[in-house]
Amino acid sequence: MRTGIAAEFADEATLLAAIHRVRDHGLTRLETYGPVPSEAIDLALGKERSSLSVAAGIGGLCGAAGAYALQWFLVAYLYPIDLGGRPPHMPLPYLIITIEMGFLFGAIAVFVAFLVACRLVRLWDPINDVPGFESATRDHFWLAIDGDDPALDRLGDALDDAARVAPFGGAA
Amino acid sequence: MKGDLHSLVPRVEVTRRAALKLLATGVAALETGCFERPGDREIVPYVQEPPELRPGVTTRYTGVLSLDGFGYGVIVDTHDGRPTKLDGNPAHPATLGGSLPWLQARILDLYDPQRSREPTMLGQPASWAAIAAQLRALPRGPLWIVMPPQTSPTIAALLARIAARHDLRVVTHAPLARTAVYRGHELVYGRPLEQQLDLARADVVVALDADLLGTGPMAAAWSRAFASRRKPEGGPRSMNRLWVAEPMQTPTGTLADERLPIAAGEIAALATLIAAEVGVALPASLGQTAQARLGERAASWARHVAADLVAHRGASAIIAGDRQPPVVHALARMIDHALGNPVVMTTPAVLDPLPTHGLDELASAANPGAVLVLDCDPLYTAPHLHLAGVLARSTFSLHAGLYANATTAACRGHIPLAHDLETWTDPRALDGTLAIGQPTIRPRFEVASIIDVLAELAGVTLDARTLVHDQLRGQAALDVFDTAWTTALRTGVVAGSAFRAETITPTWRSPATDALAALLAPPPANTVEVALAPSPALHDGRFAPNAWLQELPHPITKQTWGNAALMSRATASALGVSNEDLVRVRGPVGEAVLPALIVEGADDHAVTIELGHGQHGPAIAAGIGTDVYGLGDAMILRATVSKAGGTRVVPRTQIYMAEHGREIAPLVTLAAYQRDPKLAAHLRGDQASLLPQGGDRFKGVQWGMTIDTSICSGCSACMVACQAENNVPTVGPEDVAKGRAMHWIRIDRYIEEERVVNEPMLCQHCENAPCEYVCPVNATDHSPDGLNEQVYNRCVGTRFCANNCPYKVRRFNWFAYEHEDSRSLQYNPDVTVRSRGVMEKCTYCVQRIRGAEHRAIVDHRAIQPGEVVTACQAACPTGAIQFGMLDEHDTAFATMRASRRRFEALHDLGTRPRTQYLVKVTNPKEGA
Amino acid sequence: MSEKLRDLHDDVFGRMRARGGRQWRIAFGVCGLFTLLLVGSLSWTIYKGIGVWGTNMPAAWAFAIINFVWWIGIGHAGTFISAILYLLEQNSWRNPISRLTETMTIFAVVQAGLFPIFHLGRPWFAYWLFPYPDIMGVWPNVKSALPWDAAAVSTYFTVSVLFWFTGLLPDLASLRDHAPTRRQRILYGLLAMGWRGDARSWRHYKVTYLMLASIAAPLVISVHSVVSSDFAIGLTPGWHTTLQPPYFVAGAIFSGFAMVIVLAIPVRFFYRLEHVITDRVLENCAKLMLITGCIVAYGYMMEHFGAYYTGDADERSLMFGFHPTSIAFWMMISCNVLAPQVLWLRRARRSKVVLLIVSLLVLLGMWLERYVIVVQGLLRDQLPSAWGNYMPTIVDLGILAGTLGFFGLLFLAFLRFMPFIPVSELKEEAVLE
Amino acid sequence: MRCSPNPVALFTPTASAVYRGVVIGAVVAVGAALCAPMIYIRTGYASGEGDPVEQPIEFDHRHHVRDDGIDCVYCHSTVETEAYAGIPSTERCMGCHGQVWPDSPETAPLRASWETHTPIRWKRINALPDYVYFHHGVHVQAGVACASCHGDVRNMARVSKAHDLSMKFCLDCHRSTQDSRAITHLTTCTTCHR
Repeated sequence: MRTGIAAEFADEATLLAAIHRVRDHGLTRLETYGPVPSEAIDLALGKERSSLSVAAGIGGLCGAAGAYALQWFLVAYLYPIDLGGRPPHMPLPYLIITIEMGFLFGAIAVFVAFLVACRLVRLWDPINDVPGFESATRDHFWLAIDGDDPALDRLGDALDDAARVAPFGGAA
Repeated sequence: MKGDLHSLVPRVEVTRRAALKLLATGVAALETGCFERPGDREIVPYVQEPPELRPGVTTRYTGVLSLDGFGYGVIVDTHDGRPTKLDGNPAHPATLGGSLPWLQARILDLYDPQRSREPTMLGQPASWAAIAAQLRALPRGPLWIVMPPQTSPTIAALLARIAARHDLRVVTHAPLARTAVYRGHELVYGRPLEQQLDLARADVVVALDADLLGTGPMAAAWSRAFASRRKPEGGPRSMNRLWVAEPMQTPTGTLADERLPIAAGEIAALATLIAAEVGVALPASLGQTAQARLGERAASWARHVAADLVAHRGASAIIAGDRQPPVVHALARMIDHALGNPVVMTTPAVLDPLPTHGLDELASAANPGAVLVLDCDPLYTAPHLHLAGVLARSTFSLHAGLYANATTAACRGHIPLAHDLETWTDPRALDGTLAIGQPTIRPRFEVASIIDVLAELAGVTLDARTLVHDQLRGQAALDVFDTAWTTALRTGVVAGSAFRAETITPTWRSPATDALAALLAPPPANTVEVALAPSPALHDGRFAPNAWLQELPHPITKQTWGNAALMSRATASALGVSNEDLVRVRGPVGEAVLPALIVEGADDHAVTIELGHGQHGPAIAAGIGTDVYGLGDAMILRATVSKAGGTRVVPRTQIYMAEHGREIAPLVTLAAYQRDPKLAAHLRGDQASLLPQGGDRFKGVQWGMTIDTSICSGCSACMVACQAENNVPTVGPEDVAKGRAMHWIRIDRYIEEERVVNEPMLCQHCENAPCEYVCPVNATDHSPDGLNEQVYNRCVGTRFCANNCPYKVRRFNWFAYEHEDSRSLQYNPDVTVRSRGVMEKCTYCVQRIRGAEHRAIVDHRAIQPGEVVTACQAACPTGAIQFGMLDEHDTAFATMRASRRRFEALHDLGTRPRTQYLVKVTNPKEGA
Repeated sequence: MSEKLRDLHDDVFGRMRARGGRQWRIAFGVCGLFTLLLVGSLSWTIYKGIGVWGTNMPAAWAFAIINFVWWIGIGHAGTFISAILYLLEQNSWRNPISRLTETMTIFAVVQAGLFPIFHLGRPWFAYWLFPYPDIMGVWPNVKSALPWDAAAVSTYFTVSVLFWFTGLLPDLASLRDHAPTRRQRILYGLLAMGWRGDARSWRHYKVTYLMLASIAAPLVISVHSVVSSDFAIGLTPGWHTTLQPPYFVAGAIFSGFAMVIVLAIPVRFFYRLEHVITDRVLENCAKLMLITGCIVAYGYMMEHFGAYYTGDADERSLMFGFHPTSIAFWMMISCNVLAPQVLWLRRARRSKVVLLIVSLLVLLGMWLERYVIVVQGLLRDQLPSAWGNYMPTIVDLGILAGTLGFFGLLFLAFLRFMPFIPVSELKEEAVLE
Repeated sequence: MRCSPNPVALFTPTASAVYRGVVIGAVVAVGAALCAPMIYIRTGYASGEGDPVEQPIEFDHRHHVRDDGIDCVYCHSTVETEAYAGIPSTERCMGCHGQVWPDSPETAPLRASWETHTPIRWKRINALPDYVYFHHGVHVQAGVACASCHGDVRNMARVSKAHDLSMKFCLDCHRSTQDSRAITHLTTCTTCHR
């Protein structure tokens, strides 16, 4: 079970400072929590931009290709019914549903990927047990240091100007 | 074919009916692709297989229908013992294979749940046996029989035998009887005679207030003969000329080359003038009075007619309408005589052409004794005589009718009358030809035919079949006669039974002069002419219970479910009324209030109202339209018409009758067509298209239809035929008014000024059909033989196809219209009965096409030209509708398809319709 | 800074939490009644057949399709605001109303979605429009515009819901952590699916939101273009024109903004949110309404010019003749073309009363536009013999009123139980300032 | 030091797991609900394939066809020419059974039918919906064997449905007679639907 130390900060600035100190001390397994997204924090944590857009792209392409193939298979191959002399395989009308399905599957793909990547559909996390953690969705910022961080013992005073420091997930 | 069907109990019908029911209730489960489980249905085979009946195979019998005594030979299609469809019998002189709306619709009466179902006596259920006993036991003494004109020799014989037992007084009563014709002929020939027209020989036809192609005992046959002379492509004499003078436009009027709107009361004057012009020896004074009475237009019209007649001596025909007074008919014959036309006069087919007893006699009879009213409704058709009184005074009174009507209530007894297809009859056609009517189904309840009733009165114990058989047999030896009898039944006519022509010439006598002088006297001031007319659908009202006929759009006004005061635009504005405003008509006897309807081409001095509406029952006829029998006891009345205030909806299937600048129904004169035969070229042929055209899309047999608008009179027989063949429902006045009529074929009528075109409009079976590609579920698509297919069981009812059909021939089942009562017995088992929520439309009678294909496969042969005949084509009396294979040769269809008059409706849309039309060509007289 | 966030959080959540009280309950009750009317009318239709509507031949489509197009159109402004304005970085005036309008979109599409199904002659076979493996071996016809509709509308609906739900997550999380009662917190917790606001999630969130926005943006354009092809692929005069798609899209956004204003003004009044949904927000909506209105006017012009220029007899008589629908046409012109012109005046754009009136007129006008488009062409088709008239029945009106009620019902419920102002987005803005 | 669990913690780890299960389960369930009917309709249970139905007379095709070698057409007399194959009339049965088994209990109902002139009400095994028009004659003429739709009736004690007779079943056969899937007179709608 995941364990670690959680520290609450009044605002983003103090959090950023703390992150820098903690990282100077060689700690790497960090995660922050806050009411708003912040590129500064990502920068401090040294994280790259998310690559979920790929999911959208793949999903979209698969959806579109599948839709066109299905239309051709059903309408032009399986039962090529004569409708007012229109040729069985008629790309122009096929394209409309193709495009729509591209959008649909792109959207669904990126959303599912989002749920997975964020490890959502998960109501409880050890850190939820930290008293006062709710402030993370209101106004405060939290820094969580993973319990199995090899450099945990070198933490020292890094978290001194935290509003509060608490361990989570059983023993620390 | 064997005649007597009584041994054949249609057992398979059980499963058929169950099947139809099952479908009619639209079992969704079936359609979603669920299955019927084994054992859900039964198979009920015969105990003994009837010799001539095979399950699911159409068997045809000959039959005869009677109307006002005259016989109309028909072919009866039966499915598993159920008659489902009627068509004219090509061998019978009155139809020559053609149909009239009522003829097609009679099949529905057979299964009509409104029919009276049991004999009653004094309001109590009785049995035919009991009533028959009473008839046999009638005391000798006065016996009145009121019935329509009869032509049957069997009936004649029976009447003779009755006369021997009783003080018999036969009152021949029919509002539309042709008595005036016989009286007229009596005036000039000395005795009542019938004229036998041969329109095929006439170069000039003059119709004086006569709808000879629309109504009357020979309408179908005459239409065919007339149409045979309307072929612009033929030689110089291939196209006759039709002059029509009439107060209201009729089907005949729509085909007129020269038409004169004129009050029916003025026709006498017109005829007089024509007669004078062609040299009939009349007192000069008459000519002047006529001249004086007619307007300038009418007078000059008459002179043109006369000139044309003289120019075609010996090759013309003058026909006066049945409702015209006798002397006009006398004049017509004198004109014929003066022109040396080959007039064929015969003895009339009706038993007493000049009724010896009138209804009024009966009405005033102090103690009438026994009164029998057979197959008519005098209380409704002659209200001014108040016959209820005399019926009450009678010692015995019986009404025999298909339905319980106004007269039934006034009589003590009532016996359901047998439908023509339920009994044996032997009526004559107008030309005297005998036809033997055989029953094609066992009556579903206790009925008696007129012959049965008369037989009881005559004390004869033989059944109708024996009576008819023996009557025809006469003294002939049985073995000899048998073949004759069988032939008569198989062909539907008794060979050589037509009357011989009399050699007799007309002479003008003084009574005629007096009658004419009286007619030419000026009409009473401040009155307007109200001309009563037969309803093209309901005749004199006897067909009012028939939903098909009630919902049949009027050929001219397109009105359904009711009648109206038909008047010209000028008359209407003079009265200060417009369409659907109520007007009050005060006739010499009674008055009536009904909606006004403006008709282009009506005369400004006459209001026309059709008879047969406003009955008190049965169910669907009740309260539909307005009864005008009470206005007076003549067909042409002087009356006062005034605005009544208020309106009544007139359900019409077509409201806009102008072309609005679109080239939809072209019309040219013969001269113009001969000058420029290519004048339709721009209305047919290919259009530029982005879609691949032709290719190998259409392989093998290709179907198509061509309709000649030159000879379509708009009679609408095709509409009813289609309804009968394809299980097309009726929807009732409210839905018709909403625009929900279901007819698969309709007759579009375009009229601007004098130019009228009847354009039958049905599915055009476009090769590039706009309806097909918009259907999301492939419920309508195209077959390799060029049919636009409609798959009811696949249809979800988006109605996109209807929106996208520029011809607007698609029909939608807004409600569950299908019958579940006895009318479902009439359903054609080869056509799906559509349930609620699906689209339907003309299929080119695909069931007949596929049926023919199957027969061809079974016989290992190809389909023959003319093998497939659509219902509308079969019904069309003029042969305006022709259907066939595009690669046919030397058939009527091929000839029409090859015509240079051929055009495609809405050609510019590039739909490439398979149904195509021929431009209407008229043959007006130069300078007229 | 954290004070700023705290104040924003407490202030906005506090006001949203403010119970609607009696007004809310009354409004909800009224909408409930109309919803029952909808249920009743539709049940009656299913029971008797669509003959109970005014539709006929030639007007085989009428109220149902009109309402469908009208509701879909209204459904456009939502995604337009939340997606297109998001991509154009108009957050300053987009954020305050984005949630309201997305919700409006979803509920409007729900109303629209009813019609294509219930207008069928046999609604129970509606699923035949989708390619499922049946045992008949027959498939939908994708050359017809109706399967395009089915695809476009369902796609638009799904994407809108995903977009909307993604945006909701952080606010649902806030409610989970700060709602007053434990029951509410558990319920919101279930909806929040465990959102914790960790940096990783925020990173993915930003990209996902951007992706959904950039997918939704073209959909806004595509959906009504596809809907317009229901008419554009037809032969019917007045339908058969390439003008339809842009003309329809403009009209849709036009009516959409009208509905946004109609909803935003009372909301900000009853919830005292004038400082969040500021006058500037409304004014910008008004401006967009004015612009799209002008595009629509241009559409009318081109429609008539086209009829004149092509010289097609049917088109001409349709555009320039007098018809049963001509009154509707001139009402439409005055509502859609004349009325919005007052918005050139700043004072008009600033006056809530004027905005409300103009917006209501526009909504009416856009309904009339669809009426004219759908019915007029059908009543005056190529064959004069088939010309007819159309009169809606009480059931038609019941269904239209019913959908309005059902829409209101859903919207009121949303106001009551959901964060209808995207607080987290406001916070983000605040931080950036 | 031990960390005391948050007193106000909303969810426990178990709750979280259950929740996830429910969400995923719901998605799966919806999918299953959509597929179920499509699978069901393809089962013999739905079509009633192979379940013999009790008939008013214990008629055994094996004796008549296999043992006595009577040709199908002898009883189903119109099968080669007409739409309906034709179910033999009581008269036809009596033709033989007047002499053969004249008083066996099996043929008692037959005699009853003959004497009382009331038809035998057989149960229909192979039924098509009413909007489907099937013509036996053309199929026989085209060389389609009875068995290809009705199965091996000659070896059936009680007749049972051999195929589901779905539209797909018909189409497969109609297509097999032509080399392409193109629409022909055999695969266009009005071939069967009118």
